[in-house]
Parts: sequence; structure tokens; C-alpha cells
Amino acid sequence: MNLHEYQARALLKAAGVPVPDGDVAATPSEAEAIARRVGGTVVVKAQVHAGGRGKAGGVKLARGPAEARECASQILGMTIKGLVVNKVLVVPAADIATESYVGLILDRKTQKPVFMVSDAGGIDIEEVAAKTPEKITRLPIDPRYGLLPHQALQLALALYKDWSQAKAAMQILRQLYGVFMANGCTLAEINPLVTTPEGKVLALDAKMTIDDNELDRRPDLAVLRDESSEEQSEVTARRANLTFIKLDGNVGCVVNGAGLAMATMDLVKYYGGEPANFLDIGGSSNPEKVVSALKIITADPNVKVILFNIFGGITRTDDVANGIVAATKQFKVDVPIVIRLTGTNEQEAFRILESVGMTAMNDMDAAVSKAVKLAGEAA
Amino acid sequence: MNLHEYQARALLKAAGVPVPDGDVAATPSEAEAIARRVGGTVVVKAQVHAGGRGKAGGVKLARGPAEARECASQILGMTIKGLVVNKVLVVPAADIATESYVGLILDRKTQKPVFMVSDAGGIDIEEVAAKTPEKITRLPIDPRYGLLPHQALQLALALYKDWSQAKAAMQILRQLYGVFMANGCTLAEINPLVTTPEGKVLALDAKMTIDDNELDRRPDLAVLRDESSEEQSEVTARRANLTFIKLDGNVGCVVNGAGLAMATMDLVKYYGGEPANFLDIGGSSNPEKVVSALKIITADPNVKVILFNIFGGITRTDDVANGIVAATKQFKVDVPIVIRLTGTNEQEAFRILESVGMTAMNDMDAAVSKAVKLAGEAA
Amino acid sequence: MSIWIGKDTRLVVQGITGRDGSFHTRQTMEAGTNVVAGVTPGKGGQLFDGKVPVFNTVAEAVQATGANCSVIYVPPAAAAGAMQEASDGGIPLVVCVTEGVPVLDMTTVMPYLAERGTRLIGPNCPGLITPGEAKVGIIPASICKPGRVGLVSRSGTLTYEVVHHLTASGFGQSTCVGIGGDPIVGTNFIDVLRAFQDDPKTEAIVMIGEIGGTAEQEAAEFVLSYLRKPVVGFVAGQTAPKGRRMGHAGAIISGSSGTADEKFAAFESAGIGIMRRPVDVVELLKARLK
Amino acid sequence: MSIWIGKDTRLVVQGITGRDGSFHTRQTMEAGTNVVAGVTPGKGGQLFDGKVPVFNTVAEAVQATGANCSVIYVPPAAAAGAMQEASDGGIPLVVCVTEGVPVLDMTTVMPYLAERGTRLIGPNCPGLITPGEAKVGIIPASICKPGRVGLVSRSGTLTYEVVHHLTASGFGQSTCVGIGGDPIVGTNFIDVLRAFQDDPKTEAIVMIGEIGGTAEQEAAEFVLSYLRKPVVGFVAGQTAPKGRRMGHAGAIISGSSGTADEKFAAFESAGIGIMRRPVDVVELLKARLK
Repeated sequence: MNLHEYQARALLKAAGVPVPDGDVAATPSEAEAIARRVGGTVVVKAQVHAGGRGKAGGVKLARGPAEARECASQILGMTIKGLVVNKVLVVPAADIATESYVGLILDRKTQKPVFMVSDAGGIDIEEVAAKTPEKITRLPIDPRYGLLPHQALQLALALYKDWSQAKAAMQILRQLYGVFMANGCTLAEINPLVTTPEGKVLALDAKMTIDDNELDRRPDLAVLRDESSEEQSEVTARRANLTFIKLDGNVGCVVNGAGLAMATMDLVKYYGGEPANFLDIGGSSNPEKVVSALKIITADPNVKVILFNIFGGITRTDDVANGIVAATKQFKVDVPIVIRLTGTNEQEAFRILESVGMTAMNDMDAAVSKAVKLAGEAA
Repeated sequence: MNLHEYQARALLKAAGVPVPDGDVAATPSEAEAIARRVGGTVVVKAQVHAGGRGKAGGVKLARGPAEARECASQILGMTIKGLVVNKVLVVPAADIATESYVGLILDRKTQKPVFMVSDAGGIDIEEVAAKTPEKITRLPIDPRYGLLPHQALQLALALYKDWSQAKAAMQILRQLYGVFMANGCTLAEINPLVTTPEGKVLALDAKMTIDDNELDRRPDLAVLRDESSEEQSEVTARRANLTFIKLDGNVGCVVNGAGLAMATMDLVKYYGGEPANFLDIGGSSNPEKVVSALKIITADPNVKVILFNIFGGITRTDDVANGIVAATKQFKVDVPIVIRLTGTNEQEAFRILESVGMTAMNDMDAAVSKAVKLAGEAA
Repeated sequence: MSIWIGKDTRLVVQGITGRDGSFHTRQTMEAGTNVVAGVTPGKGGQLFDGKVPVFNTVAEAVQATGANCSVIYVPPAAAAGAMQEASDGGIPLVVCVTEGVPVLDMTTVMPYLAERGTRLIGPNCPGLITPGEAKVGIIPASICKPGRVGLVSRSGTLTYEVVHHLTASGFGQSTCVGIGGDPIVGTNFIDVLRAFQDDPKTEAIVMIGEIGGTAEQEAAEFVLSYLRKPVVGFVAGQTAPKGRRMGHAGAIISGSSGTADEKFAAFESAGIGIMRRPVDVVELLKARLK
Repeated sequence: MSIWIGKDTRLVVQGITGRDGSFHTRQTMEAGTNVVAGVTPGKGGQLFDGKVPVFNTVAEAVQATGANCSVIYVPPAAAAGAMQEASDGGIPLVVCVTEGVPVLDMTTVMPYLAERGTRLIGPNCPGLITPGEAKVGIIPASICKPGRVGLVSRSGTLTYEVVHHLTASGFGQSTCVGIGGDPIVGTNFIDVLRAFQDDPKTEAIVMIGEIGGTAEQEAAEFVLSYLRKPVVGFVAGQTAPKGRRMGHAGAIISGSSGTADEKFAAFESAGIGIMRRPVDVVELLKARLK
């Protein structure tokens, strides 16, 4: 789960990391009030889960409260990479002497959180990483011992030559590590970490990703999810315990298992089609889940055909068949359904489907190519 | 630093460990008020750093507020093993079904905190440990991982067969471990951990020792020190940065280094004398420390002779000589002083002492046996 | 046995009385696996299905039954503790089926297990099966048959799909291992590939990866330098968008790294036979195994 | 060199610019030790006494100077971090002189150092000296002379007292090691005894213990089973009361265990020559070393 900048900033601030004054606003007049309070020139920043906000016009400079109101009214409601902006962050415009990058990432290879810091921070950090990786200092942290003083020192000295700035950075690194661990993050970064002309060190922007697997045991983190910034179909799917990701194609897919779901999408593409979604109904599925899945998929007007690909292991294929029958009784499905079922209880499943005049197939390739063909005919 | 029962209890309670109601009182009327509030029969317990309170009459049962007042007035001000009782804890008398022991001790051999639990708890736990050690379950805890769930379970099952009691114990073990680690303990024990006839698990008495080395960085723990319950000479010594322990003999000892100080006491005994104290002036001593040391020792009317044993390494023996001279100028020392100095700047030290008509020796055995002889003559 | 489990496996099931644990324990026993014990705290002393003794702790189970392998079906929040308990109880092979284990938990579980020399498979994995001998986890025994192909996969049902094609075309399996779809897993491709290389019963290897991370790329390098047996491979997620978690916590393309194209390219340069579709496994193996 | 330090020792001083660090560094250099670097964060680039380069971190110091031994004089709250830094920086022998290190800090320092194969001496110890070659710590070189007696002790000035008697009576020392008076120390009696047994330059051993714990008892058992060289021993604290910390954090008699009597008895049954007084060391060694 990605946090908005204002949420990440709040967690850092609570841990003691110096951040600029300012606050989040949902309306232009709130933005105006914040600008009035902080005074001077402010930056109005779209709060949205998408990179390249600046280039998309989602970050604006405002000289005073009136301009802040104006900027906020322009940004609020705009769409960046398909996502609507519902909130803006209003902060004083900072004078910047240097920009650094400080990130902490859960690394698969070392199986540890790894710090990445660079004194070449700012918006071009990905380019720095790609072209001059030697400018980035990487340091894995053993969570059994935490961030040790000499490690914080080593990282801080990679950022700053000035001793008082290095000491400030050590403190910020410790706080960032604390926030990462305390909130079950898989990523936490400050970019840029700036110094002001007076030599103060300040976290100007922050990004955080929380491990979805933490949310069940951490209701305090789960409430940070901003469903208004998500695809509504994905929100609905999550509430039905389905893993669903909307895509742009026209072949709706219902699959059990994440790997098989991806492979099914790939095979749709292989046979010349385009998948409309990723959808995993999970292992121990029941008929109601199938009903929910069909509801979500049929709500997408792009979908021209629905493809079931179920390999019954734990999943009972008769459960799936019953779900399909139940759904088609509850609401009308206007597009053709291609069904591939194999494995546990498949004979019973075939019988159930045949009893309502539906047919199923046994082979994945045959089912996928048929679905792609039907989608092509409907388009 | 040992905590009083009421202090240990407060730390456990703050961590969620179930303890009986009640509170600490410094006067009989406070004790009465507590007894009135909690109702029923109460126990009034002397708060003093000494074992065997019960046998010494420091723990009394009181049927109601009036009796509680009476018991408190008997206990407050009494002396147990040389220590004056300044406070009593007043708690409701609990019905007890079983008594267990739960302790967590910093173990030198495993270099870890070690849990020791036994379902044979209560006042005889030391006898259990000595005679039937197999009744005690020992489990070292790796602080890098903390107390793991299966370890808490193993310990809890060693205490209780009943599953709900075992679950309650798991929780208490986790809380006790948390308190131990969070407060820099070297020992934390609950004895007895009781079950009531209704099956509730309750910590009835607690004991805690905090590592003295934690106190510098933990002012919140340092304030828990109850100087009123200590030898005043030891309090004065600590404030002067001296390590001092009062003993019953008549040869006052001033030594640099803990090992040499113990060896000096041993040698006093070897030559037939009795040391009046342990006193370590530390490594980088200065003349003022020597003055403080002499003040503390001469305040003890038992002391018949003062023995200096200084091996100059880091310690400059001339500093010590200057301190002796300064002290004898500031106040009159009525008992003979035997001085052994050797090592760093010893010639200068001898000169300083001779300039005021004092003499020093070079050999430890000669100095100690002389001091013992003088003490014997004075006694 | 082929790799890691076989006729000598003595299995203890952690979470045996739970919904998933009891269901899969029955399946596992039906597959002929020697299930010697179950563990559910507070239920020690019971008998599961009238046959399998249930203990409060793994240590008790090991002492009483000589269990040498554990499978875990406890809820996600208890999974880390269960893995550590199994390891501390002396179990050399622990298979964690539980899905949804917080990844930070795994950062301390891994060194704990390493200190005790425990091999972990998973979490969030279907486990493994040596057809005809033993299964530990949830791979359906019905789709497998004994043979000479070793299979390793990050996925569940996609594995079954491939195994299904193998069995249908006459290729039996030595051992099938599902290593799991999480970012941190106890056993990676390389561990399994090495075991298959060293296993005389395994003559060819199928590797099924997916998007996210670089495990497949490292495995490809390892294949090039160490493996002397034919390998064919698939990568799921060619059509996955960037930055989205495709079900599995580990299946996420970050920036430009972890794509299926990148992984297929690594396979290609390591001489691994490329499966464009699951069904391709059959023809590729036929060409490589005479 | 005799054990652990000698002419090849290249010492880095952590906390070199502090009050204690600077004083003892000068003493150490006067004793002929090769002090190659100092470390004080924020003072990197300076020269200590115009000679010794100061670095911000141990890693930098090691890289620039090839330091192979570290001595620590930082304040107690920073000592754990300093030990871990030295270990992480690749120093194989770390001597922590700092007194007052919280013992819980040591419970995580020890496994950290063990994982990296670092030997720690201390904390709260006087360090060690190989007379005529090198000293690391605070044992006064002036009272020592090269020779064939190895000495190991939990104490500081008491060690000097014994060394003083040795030197005065003509017994030089191979190496003198002060292991420190804390409950948790990196190197214990047994480690040093084993090194002395294996050191051809050491012909007899003096062991100086004190009350608290069971380190002397375990050492006595080890002497009995492993040592083939004469050993004489002393235990300080025969007159110490129970339950009081006698200066050293480790010198405390708990219950009835850790008494000097108990330790002397263990010495006796291991055939260790009993020193009732420090001066007894001379006659005991004379009887054992011809």
C-alpha cells in the first residue's frame, strides 16, 4: 500500500524528522488558510499515487494565500495518470542549497532493509541510479541489531562533509529506520533531503510503501488506505477478498492462483488478444466469490468475453461451476463466457454447467484461443 | 540498584501484568486510607532491601483500616537487617490456590537473560533451587530475537496445565521480559506468581535489580534510587564518585582499583585484622577524591586506623599524597594513617608526605600488617 | 527419495486442527505421506482423525515422534513464530504454506533459521512432492507421477498446470518444489537447482518463474556455471503492468527491473529452453530427453 | 609476540582525542607500540600529537593504515557501538577499556562480534601487554619485563601488584591479560589459558580471579583437563559481604555462589598453586619453575 506524501510526511514528523511547516487541504479555501498561516511563497502539491506530478502540472508555486487558493482549485479534481487528485499539500517554498536522496528498501537478495543514500538527490535520482550507480551508497541493515551508530555515521558522511549536517543526517537516518520498522514498510524514502542556505537539513518530500501483509494486524495502518484514489472496481474486489487489477484489454479473466492468472493473461496476449484484468479468486474459493468476480468484470464496458481458467487443486471446480450458474441467475451476463475447468471434481462441474446449457473445456490453450477469437468478433 | 517491591510492582503494572490492588504508604494514616479503599483484609508489607521481611515481623495481616493503621505504625520505622523501614505496601490479602516462581536473570555464562520458572514457587524457592533443581525450568533468551512465542509457551506450560492459565502466564512472561529489557534489569522476578481459587493468575510480589551502569543514560531509572534506605556514608561516597561499602571492622581502607581493594581487605584479615570498609577511589583520582574518602572513613567511630594502599599506574601517587596532606589540613584525623604508595611519581609522593612529617611505605604486606597492629593496639 | 522428502519423511503439521491444516493433512495422508504428529497449542493430548497425536509444542512432537519435517498452516501473524519454533525444535526442513506473512517478520526469521541449520521452503508456497513417496504441502498428488523431471516454481496453480502437461505426456517427476511467491523466501531457485543437479534421479529440470526481483536472473547464471542437466523455463507476467502487485507479494515490477522480458533474456543466454506457453514444456523436454 | 599482541600489532585507538584516550595513547606509544591510527567522529583529517592520523570511522582507519587491533576509550553509552564498529571494520582483536558499559548492551554486542570472528577483551579491563613488544590498554609498561610467565586477571591494579612482585623477583612476563571485571566479558579465563598453553614462550601461568560468577571454577576444570604448564592462582574478595557489588559490576556474591572460598577450593582440586597473598606468587612460581 502506497502512502500519500502527506501521510508519509506525518509519520516522519511524528518520529522527529524535520519537515517544512504546512498541511494538507481538500478544498481551495483550506489551501488558502494554510498558505496564510505559513506565510510567504508556498508550494501546492497534488497528493496522488503517481510519479511525474510536476510535469503533469500537479505541483505549483503560489505567492501568497490568494494564489494558493487559485492553484489548489486548479489541481484539485485534475487527473494525473488516470487518478483523480482529491487533496493537495501546501508547504512553504524552501530555499535549497543541496539536494540528497535517502531511501530504505526491503531487499530480496540480502533479505534485509537496505539503505540507499546519495548526495546527488532530487527528481533525477532514478537516472543517477541507472547511469552513475557509484554515486549511491548501499548498506544492508541487520534488523536483529538495528541501524548501528557506525552505520548511520557512514551513511551520513556519504551525504555531508560538514560535521553538523552529518550529525543531523545521522539523526534523520535513525528516525527513518525507526519509521520503516515500526510501520511495516517495504520502502521509505526522503527525496530530496535538502540543506538550506543556513545549513539546516530538512526532508522536503517523502514516499512510503507499507507491506499489505501488515494491514491485518495493524488497523492503525490499514486506515491510511485512501480508497478514493483507487479504481473503484479494485476497491470492490478487495472487499470481496479478490485480487483484481484493471487493465485496458477486452478479455475478462477469472483465474485461481496468481501465477496461473498471469500466465492466462500472457496466453491471451500470445493468441493475439488483450486481457481486461488480472483476477485471482484465491485458493479455497466458494461460489459467492465467483459471483462477485463476475459482477466486477461485467461492470467494465470494455469486456467482450469472459474467460474462466480454473485448475482445481484445493479449489473445487464444482464450486466455481455453481458460482457461475448462481451469477447468471442473479444478473444477466451480456458477453460470452468461455470456461476451462480441470482437476478436483471436474466431472461434477461439467455436469452442473451442462444442466443449465453451458459447456466447459478442459484445455487451457484451447479455451484462451477461443476467448480471444470471440473477443475479436465482438470488437 | 535494587528496587523496592512497590517500585517493581509499579513497573510491572504499567506493562500490563495483573497485580493486586493497593498502594504504598509512608505514614499510618496513608496506610489506613489505602486499606479503606481496597476493603477487606489487607497485608501491610515493609518496603526494605532485605530478605526475610516476614520472619523479621515486617509483613502483617490487618482486618480492616484501623488494624492496617496499627500494623503500619508498628512496621514504619522498624529496622530490618540494619535498614530502616520508611514505607509500607498495603494490598488486599489474596486467596491463593497455587504459588509459582518466575524469574529473569542476566546470566554470565550464556551471556543472555535467562528465564527461570517453577511451579514450586513461594518463599522456599531458594531451597527448591538448591535441593530439587529439576523443578526449575531454565531458558536463555537471545535478545536479538526477544522472547519468542514458543519459548513463552514452553515456560507457561511448565507452570500451568490449565490452558487458560498457561495463556495468562504467556502474556505475563512477555510483559516481564519487556520490563526487564526496557529498564536495563539484571534481575526481575515475580515470586509468588499465584493462581486464585477462581483461576486468575496474579503477581503477588516482585523484585527487580537495575544495572547501575544504566543509570547514567537513564535518569528516569536513576530517580528510583531510595537513598533514605541506604547507609548514609555510602550515599555520600557515591556523590563523591567513590565506590564505598561499609563493613564492621576497624581498619579503614583507601585503595585504588576494586580488585586491589578487595585484596587489601583480604590481607587485613590475613594479618588478623578486620576491614572497616571497601573503598575504591578509582583510576584517574585527584586530591579532592582523597579528601572525600578520608572524610567518609573518619566519620565511622569504629575506625581505629586508616590504611592507604595505592598502586600508581594511571593513578598518580603524588595526587594521592597531596590529597592526604590537604585532608589533614582541613580536618583533624584522630587515628593513625598507614600509607603504602608505589608506582607513578612515587618519589614525588614520598617527598610531599615527608614535607609534612608523614611517612610512607613501599610494600603492601608491611603496610597492612602495620595497620592491623596499630588497630589492635587502639582497640 | 529424490530431493528433501521421500519415504523417510516423518511429518509434523503445525496448525493441524485449523481449517486449512486439517483439510490438507488428510490429503497429505491419502498421498501416502507419513504424518507422525500435529501441533496446536492448547490441544495437546488429542488425536487428529483418531490417528495422529496432537501436541502443544513442536519440541514435544519431535521428542515423542521423531518428526524430521514440518509443514505450517497457522495464520499469518503466527507464522514467523511457528517457523522459529520448528527450527528451535530441531526440524531440519520446514515448509510454510501460510500466505500473507509480513515480510519484515521474515527478515528475522531467516537468520534465526540459518543459525540452526534449518531449510525453509516458503512462506506462501504450495510445498513440495516426491510423487509416490511423500507430499508436504498442497500440491495435488493426483496430477503427479513418479519420474525423472525435477520442477521448481514460484507459483501454485501454474505449477499444477505444467505438472499436468508433464504427466499427461508421460514425463513423471522426481520432485516438484513450489518455493513461493513472496519477496523473501527460505529456499530460492538456486538451492533447488543445485539439489536437482546433485540428485541422480533427476534428469531434466523445469523452472517456472514470474515477474519481480532478480531470482530468475541469478538462477540463470547459476544454470550456466553449474548445471549439467537440461533446463527449460517459463516466466509468468509478460503482460503485467509496472508497479502493481500481481497477487503474490513478490510479483511486482519495480521501475524497469523484474520484467518477464528481462528474465526470459537471462534464460536464453543461459541456454535454458524457453517455454512461451505452459504447454511448451512437453516439446522442449522431448527434444532434450531422449 | 607471545599471545595476541606483539611487534606486528598495528593499533587504532577509538576515542583517541578524549581525555583518557589521549593520555593512554601517549603511554602506549612510549611503550613502543605501533599506534597507526585514531578514530574520533567529526575529527577525521587531524593529526594526533602531530603524528597519528585521526579518522572519522574505523573502516577508514583500517583501509588507510592496515590497523589490526583496536583499543576503545569512548564513554560507556558509546562503547557498544564502538565495539561493533571495530568488528564490522574487520579488526580481529578489540580491547575495550571503557568502564560502566551497560550489561544488556553486551548481550547483543557478543553475538555481533562472534558472527564476524572478532575477539573482544573487556569491557572494563586494563587490556594486555607483551612486555618489550606492545601494550594495548593501560597496564603500566614500567612494571613489566619480558619473560616466561603468562598472567591473566579480572582486575587492574591488583594485577599490577602481582606483576610488580614477579618483575622484582626476576620473573618476566610473556603476556599479561586483564580480562575485565564485568559480568559479561568477551574473553574469559579459559580463552587466555588455552592461548598460554599453546604459546611456546609461556612456561607458567598466574591466574587472578575475584568473587562473583563461576568463571574461576570453570577455568579450574579447564586447567585440570587441558593445561600441561604450572598454574598458580589468587581470588580477591575473601572478606566481601554477600549481595554487594564490590566495585566491579561482576564482583558480587549472589546467594551462596561466587564466593572466594568456593573458587579457591576449585583451584585446589585442579592442582593450581594457591596464593593466599599477592606476594605468594613468587615462592609458588619458584617451586614450580626451576
